[in-house]
Amino acid sequence: MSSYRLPKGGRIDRARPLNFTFDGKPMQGLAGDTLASALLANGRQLVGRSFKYHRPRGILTAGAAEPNALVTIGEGGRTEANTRATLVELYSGLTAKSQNRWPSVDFDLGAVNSLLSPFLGAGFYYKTFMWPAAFWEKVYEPIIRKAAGLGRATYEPDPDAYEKCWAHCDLLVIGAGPSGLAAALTAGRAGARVILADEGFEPGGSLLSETATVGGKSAADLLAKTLAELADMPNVRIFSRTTVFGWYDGNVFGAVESVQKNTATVDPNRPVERIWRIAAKQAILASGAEERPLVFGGNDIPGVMMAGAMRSYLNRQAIAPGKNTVVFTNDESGYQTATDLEAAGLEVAAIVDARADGVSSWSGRAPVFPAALVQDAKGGKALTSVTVLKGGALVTIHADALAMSGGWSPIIHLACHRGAKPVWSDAKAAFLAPEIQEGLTIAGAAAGVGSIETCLADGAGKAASALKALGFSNATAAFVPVADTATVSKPLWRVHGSKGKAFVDYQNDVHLKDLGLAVAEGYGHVELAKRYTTNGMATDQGKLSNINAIGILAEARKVSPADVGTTTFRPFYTPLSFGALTGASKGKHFQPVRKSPLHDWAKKNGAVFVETGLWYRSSWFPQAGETTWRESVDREVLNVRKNAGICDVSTLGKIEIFGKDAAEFLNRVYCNAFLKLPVGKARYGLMLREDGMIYDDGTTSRLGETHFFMTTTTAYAAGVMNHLEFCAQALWPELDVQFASSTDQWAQIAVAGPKSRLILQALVDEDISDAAFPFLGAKEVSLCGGKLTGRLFRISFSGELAYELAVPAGYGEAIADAIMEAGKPHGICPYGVEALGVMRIEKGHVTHSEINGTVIPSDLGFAKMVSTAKPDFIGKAMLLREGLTAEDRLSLVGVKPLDPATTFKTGSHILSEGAVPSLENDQGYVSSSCYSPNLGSTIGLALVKHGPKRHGEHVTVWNDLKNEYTKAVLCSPVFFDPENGKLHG
Amino acid sequence: MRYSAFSVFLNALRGNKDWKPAWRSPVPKNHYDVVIIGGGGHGLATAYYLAKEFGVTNVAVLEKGYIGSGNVGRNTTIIRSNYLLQGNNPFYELSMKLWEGLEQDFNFNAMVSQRGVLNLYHSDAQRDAYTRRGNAMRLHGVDADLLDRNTVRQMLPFLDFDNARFPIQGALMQKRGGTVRHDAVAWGYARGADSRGVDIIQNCEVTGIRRENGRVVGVETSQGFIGCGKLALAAAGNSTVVADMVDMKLPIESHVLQAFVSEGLKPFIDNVVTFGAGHFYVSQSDKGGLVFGGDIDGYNSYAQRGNLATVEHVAEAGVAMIPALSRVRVLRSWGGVMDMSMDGSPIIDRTPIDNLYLNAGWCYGGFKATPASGFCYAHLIAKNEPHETGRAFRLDRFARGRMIDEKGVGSQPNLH
Amino acid sequence: MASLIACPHCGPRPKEEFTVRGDAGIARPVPDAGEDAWYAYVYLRDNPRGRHKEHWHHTSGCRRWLVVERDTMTHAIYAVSDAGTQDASTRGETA
Amino acid sequence: MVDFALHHRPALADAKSGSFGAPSTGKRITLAALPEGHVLQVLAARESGDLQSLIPRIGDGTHHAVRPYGPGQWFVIGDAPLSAAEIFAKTPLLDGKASISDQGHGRVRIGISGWAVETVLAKGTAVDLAISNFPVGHSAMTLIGHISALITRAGTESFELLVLRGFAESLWDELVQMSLEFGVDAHTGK
Repeated sequence: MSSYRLPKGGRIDRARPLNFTFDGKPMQGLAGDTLASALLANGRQLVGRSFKYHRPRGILTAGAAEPNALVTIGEGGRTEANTRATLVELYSGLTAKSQNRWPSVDFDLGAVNSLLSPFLGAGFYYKTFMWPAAFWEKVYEPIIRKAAGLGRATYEPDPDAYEKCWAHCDLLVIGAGPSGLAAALTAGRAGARVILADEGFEPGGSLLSETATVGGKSAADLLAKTLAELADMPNVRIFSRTTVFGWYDGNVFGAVESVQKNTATVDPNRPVERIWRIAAKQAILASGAEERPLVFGGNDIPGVMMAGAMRSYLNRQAIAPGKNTVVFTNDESGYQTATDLEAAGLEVAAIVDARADGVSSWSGRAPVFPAALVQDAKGGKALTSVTVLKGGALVTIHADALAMSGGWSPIIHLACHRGAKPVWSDAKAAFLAPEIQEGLTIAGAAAGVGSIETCLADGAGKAASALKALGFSNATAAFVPVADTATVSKPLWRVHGSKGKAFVDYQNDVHLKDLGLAVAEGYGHVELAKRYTTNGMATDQGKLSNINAIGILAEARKVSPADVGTTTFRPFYTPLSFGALTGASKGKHFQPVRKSPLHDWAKKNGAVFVETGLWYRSSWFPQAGETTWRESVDREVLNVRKNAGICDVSTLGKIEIFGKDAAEFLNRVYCNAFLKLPVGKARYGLMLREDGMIYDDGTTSRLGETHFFMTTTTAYAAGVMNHLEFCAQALWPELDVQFASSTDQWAQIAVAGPKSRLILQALVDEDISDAAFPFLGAKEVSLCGGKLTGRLFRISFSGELAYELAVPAGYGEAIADAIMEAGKPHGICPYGVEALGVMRIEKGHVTHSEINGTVIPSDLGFAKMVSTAKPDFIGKAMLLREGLTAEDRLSLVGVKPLDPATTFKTGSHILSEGAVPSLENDQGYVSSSCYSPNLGSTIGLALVKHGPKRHGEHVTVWNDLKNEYTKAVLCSPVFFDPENGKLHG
Repeated sequence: MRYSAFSVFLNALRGNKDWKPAWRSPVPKNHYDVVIIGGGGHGLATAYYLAKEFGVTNVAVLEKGYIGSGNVGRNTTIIRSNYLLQGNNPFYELSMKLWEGLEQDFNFNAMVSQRGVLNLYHSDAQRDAYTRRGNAMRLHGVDADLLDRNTVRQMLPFLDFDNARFPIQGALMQKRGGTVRHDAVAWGYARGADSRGVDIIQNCEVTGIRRENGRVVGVETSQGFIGCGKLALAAAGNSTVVADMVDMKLPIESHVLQAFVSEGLKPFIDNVVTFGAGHFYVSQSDKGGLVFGGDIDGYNSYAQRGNLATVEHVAEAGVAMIPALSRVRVLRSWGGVMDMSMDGSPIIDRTPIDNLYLNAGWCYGGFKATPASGFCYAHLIAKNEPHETGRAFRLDRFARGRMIDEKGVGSQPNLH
Repeated sequence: MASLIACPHCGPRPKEEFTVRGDAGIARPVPDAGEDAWYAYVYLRDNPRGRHKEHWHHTSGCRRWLVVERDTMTHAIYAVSDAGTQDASTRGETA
Repeated sequence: MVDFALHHRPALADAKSGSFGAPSTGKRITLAALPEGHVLQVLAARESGDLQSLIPRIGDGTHHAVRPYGPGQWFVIGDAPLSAAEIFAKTPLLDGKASISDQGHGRVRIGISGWAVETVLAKGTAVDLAISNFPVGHSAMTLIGHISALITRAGTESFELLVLRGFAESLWDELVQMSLEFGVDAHTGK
């Protein structure tokens, strides 16, 4: 016989049936069920298969520690593998499937592994599968991988939303059991901002399944009254279905709220899960205790269940575990289960109490066997009997359910996330965490406190103390202290003499002998044993198995559990979905979008955009009839060189620099001189890192005696701003200099080409003739008859007569339109960053393709820009090192194919003609390349050993990745208009 | 006892009662020719190669905890030799070659799995950088392939090709890259070294370094004084702590790097894949867990634990790369302490102090280097002469301006 | 490190708002301090296990550079102050 | 000389406008693109002393016109656009103790209000916005999700955000998304 629903009792709503399926079979549960309780109500005890031996497994617990009842729930993109049936709140339309079985959970061929188990002991795979060497990847590993793993994840994207929030409170209470409720009540009454978080869908913890009275009241009444009072307090927030998963520095707690995991119809306006980062001034950890399994043969057969879980299913969901239950206990809680089973009219075949002395005053019907042990549980897919050793003799008792309790372990996971080490307490027979750490106090069963009454008092008292420390002088404990009468039994780590496999880590199939083997082979350290046997590494993270493993290792090594110690508790307390951790930052929203003020102008002119950092920049502007990007880019380049073009350069970093020491400051952050830059002039500057490498380049203009305007590259805008602020605030706080980022203030428009002056003059009120506004001029200008003030710079990246005009961003589109209008008779065209790139390569101008963090000014032909006269600038001292002055440094050259019909790509390496390809013979690499329509050839910039001395040398441009080996010649990096005639035109 | 399918079979028949410890637990001797501080991957590999290749067997490895308790047991198990620069590229390729024969060499199955490493690129600039890198690899005979978007899509159709903020354009692939069962590397080297006479001494914390006439003569430890002819540091994230004992400042900062594993899944992803538009990389262990990580947390730390913001950052990048990860649950995160050097490349060198050798600065890439690091370090210690392949990893390269800076970010370790 | 850093100007803020640069314990040498001093400044680090001063920039807040003194073992923060208010002697040993 | 109407393009011209999310619950969020008036970034010169009384001189006198965001740093905000000349004319009011950077186009104001406004913003910022901690008139520069913005409390249930122009649309989208559970009316003024 198997489990079933009792006709009355429980906290379920019998008027609200919920339909669901398991392995395709329709079933019905009730509101108030978990998936686990609903499966039990339907008589389904075998729900999964174990990892290695594919053993049939049932439901062992009623909570987060469940190692066996893992199922796959949901469909399509909502498929969730490895879901604990014990934590799933049942909903109508839920679909669940068993895992790690083929063809079915009832008949699983993988179970053959169980027969091979003598050969599959701990670490067997380290000792074999080595021959022949090639077989590992081809044969052995694929088989092992297919057999391993649990559920199958979907490849479909998740259709649902997630989000992340911050919350702030004076007191965070973790766990809404007796001690947590008492803590929250105490803090709430004191007026503190309280957050009470609990993983269950109903707050209450152990009160939900308690049948005994608490302080003369029924547990249910106490719970209802407390929750009602808390609900009325505006300063208390109760987060149900919320698991606090980690304790982080700064007393920030991570929690995950299951917002819509209890429904088949998801409201798209709300997330399915929500991460809370809770900044708490103080926290009370009231996470309770976990019941320890007992380690005896067949302790994994479906029908064997933790005593507390059995009690919880019985009292919360009115589930009978079977017709005939044996209780195997090393603790009082087995008797509580027996009491409630009998009260529900169920048969308890026997209470097998491992203790000789601590046996309770039992007044129920079942016989009690003191100092007895269940040696083996028998059965295949369901329990049929147990073998009990009592008084030196073995007796067989027929039973279809077995409740076991090995005692209780405080749940101290979170309290150990920040380095605290658990300490073994002989008195409590448990590992305890430090009860008070900065910002966190452990209360109730998590601190090893026993009865409900004492937990209430402990939670209340500790909350009052924590609040007093925060200045809530009125904090008064909501419950008064009572004496703790709970007894602690000597732990029973294992039963000797079992015939069957006695499991320690259920999910990973680590059994007693595996741990023995680990000790014998020198892996007896608790961490080594874990890693060698995989004990504690399953999805439950050793919640049930770790403590027994420690006890067993201690016995084997003949030391105390204190000497064995624990493995490290690490976040997360329970597994956490990627989706929750990601929140809303997914797909197109992975990162924010930054748009140029000319974005829509570019769009209406047909731009193709490219992601550049967070920006979208216009790459090229295809026109009707153009079929490839190259056609468009070639046209744009030729047109700019012939007529004029307009390009959006708004994404360049722009920084306003103020202060009476601004010039001195710039003189120190650039390697070239800035002190005497005249007002109205722009200058190209190189900014080095302290190690001498070029950090960024750009132009800086002096707009006033104490006002400069710096431009940076798009990619380094934020970094340069941080760097300037560092230099000003941390290095030279004595300088009077301030910065304002004005990147977004200005739409910046490059107008380039021989007709650019003509075009711009139509908008600019002042005279911009060469005489009035020569190369490197920079000034504020009046536009369109005084309608607007902008800034005009005569600078050029294209090598053409060119300007950059900055106008307030909101007018950018209007001005760009006006320039296009004015330029129409002169053949103006918009051009994108691709054409800009071609023109800058033609001119030998460098970008971050060359300024790659490993070049110094002289590598790029900028040796003369490095001021020798200045006493100090960032990077000066380190430039003198031997490696930075060496002859053979890679330095800038041009490169072009000997046959213009051939081509090469950026990233190709340079080899001397005829040299054997090898790293030793590597001469450098192509840093930038493009097709130059002006030269009718591919051209490139390259960084090559002894570069400038090798103009004219024939080389091979080597791109083995593309089987492209191009004969080429090294040359000057300036391919076009080397005399700069056009620039000054 | 030699490990084989046959030995497993025989022992099983005898009830698995005859297995012997994989390594001894000796009482330290008074003096060793070489004492290695650090029983991690590099320290154990050094001892192994000292004994096996250079005949130096009077060696002790001192480990303050249990062997493999440092970074060899806390990494994401990836091996690869896809390096750009001359100093690094041949070294990591030597390491790859050693990985390829390792298990047969030390008779321990470390599950070296050459399943391919793909570095995704999302822009022309990244493609160009990978072209340069892939060609540098090819120049040294290392396998490298530049895959286009369609090829990557055929291999990994579940990456986000359709809705991504930074669309995938292609990948640089090293087919010979892959993963290794990390703990097994420490155990295999330990067993191999032990069987050749090396003493592995656990729970032995070095508390001081004794010098006489400027020369190192031994170490003070929690198990007493141990004399040595040569002292070799292989303390990874704790290198500074040990160097401080001889007042030697290092170009190193210790940083925390987090790694993660998901719940066990049936085969989901075959290769190692790194995201190019954020900090994320992933592979799947033979047990089924997705093993993944991102960037270092960015601040000095000796605590083996990290920060929630970094966890979120990694998850965001993960879902950006593989949207289906959304419903996969992360089981555990942990942290390791990285010895971040000032150029992102390691140091294997003598020190200004006689008889003191340094192996450090592995940043977050020490695991894949383990065999070559052990081999080159053993060479240096045994012959007092750097191995040709590790010659560039000099301690004085910063002062000389000979940095090996793959990322080009200079002397700021949290950017490497 | 903490998940929250108490900016002296803005109050407690999460790590995401900050950019960390590194060791704040060494002062930039004078220009002619010599190559050893410069090498030490640019490349050598105290890297203590314990109390440590670092430069953090409140990038998404007040944009001030801060000196955060914290413990590299426990991640406890002892003090946070504005980098601009450090006098030369507390900026580190001068060359 | 080109002659044309100097058309101003609002930063949020293309942003989502309309009603989104849950049907009305009485807890709806209102998002509004506020006038692109003037935004003056004021930076105190070194050792210029306490400028608290000086800064309001360049404001328009409205409530919360002056929004400090760090030592010696303020935004001064008003609905009326100011020309370069008008801003320049304000400089002497600061007695040379501070510089003014025109950010009238570089930063955009978004109003957000409603019963659940604190809850919505807590999805983005780690600043504790409880009114006891963040009273009316208080400002803080902070991250909202991945985007930096200046938050100012304008009323018990209303805030103003000041964000870089290039990010304005992205932030707007995020705010709409964050508000869906309460329902949101987004007014770009289009």
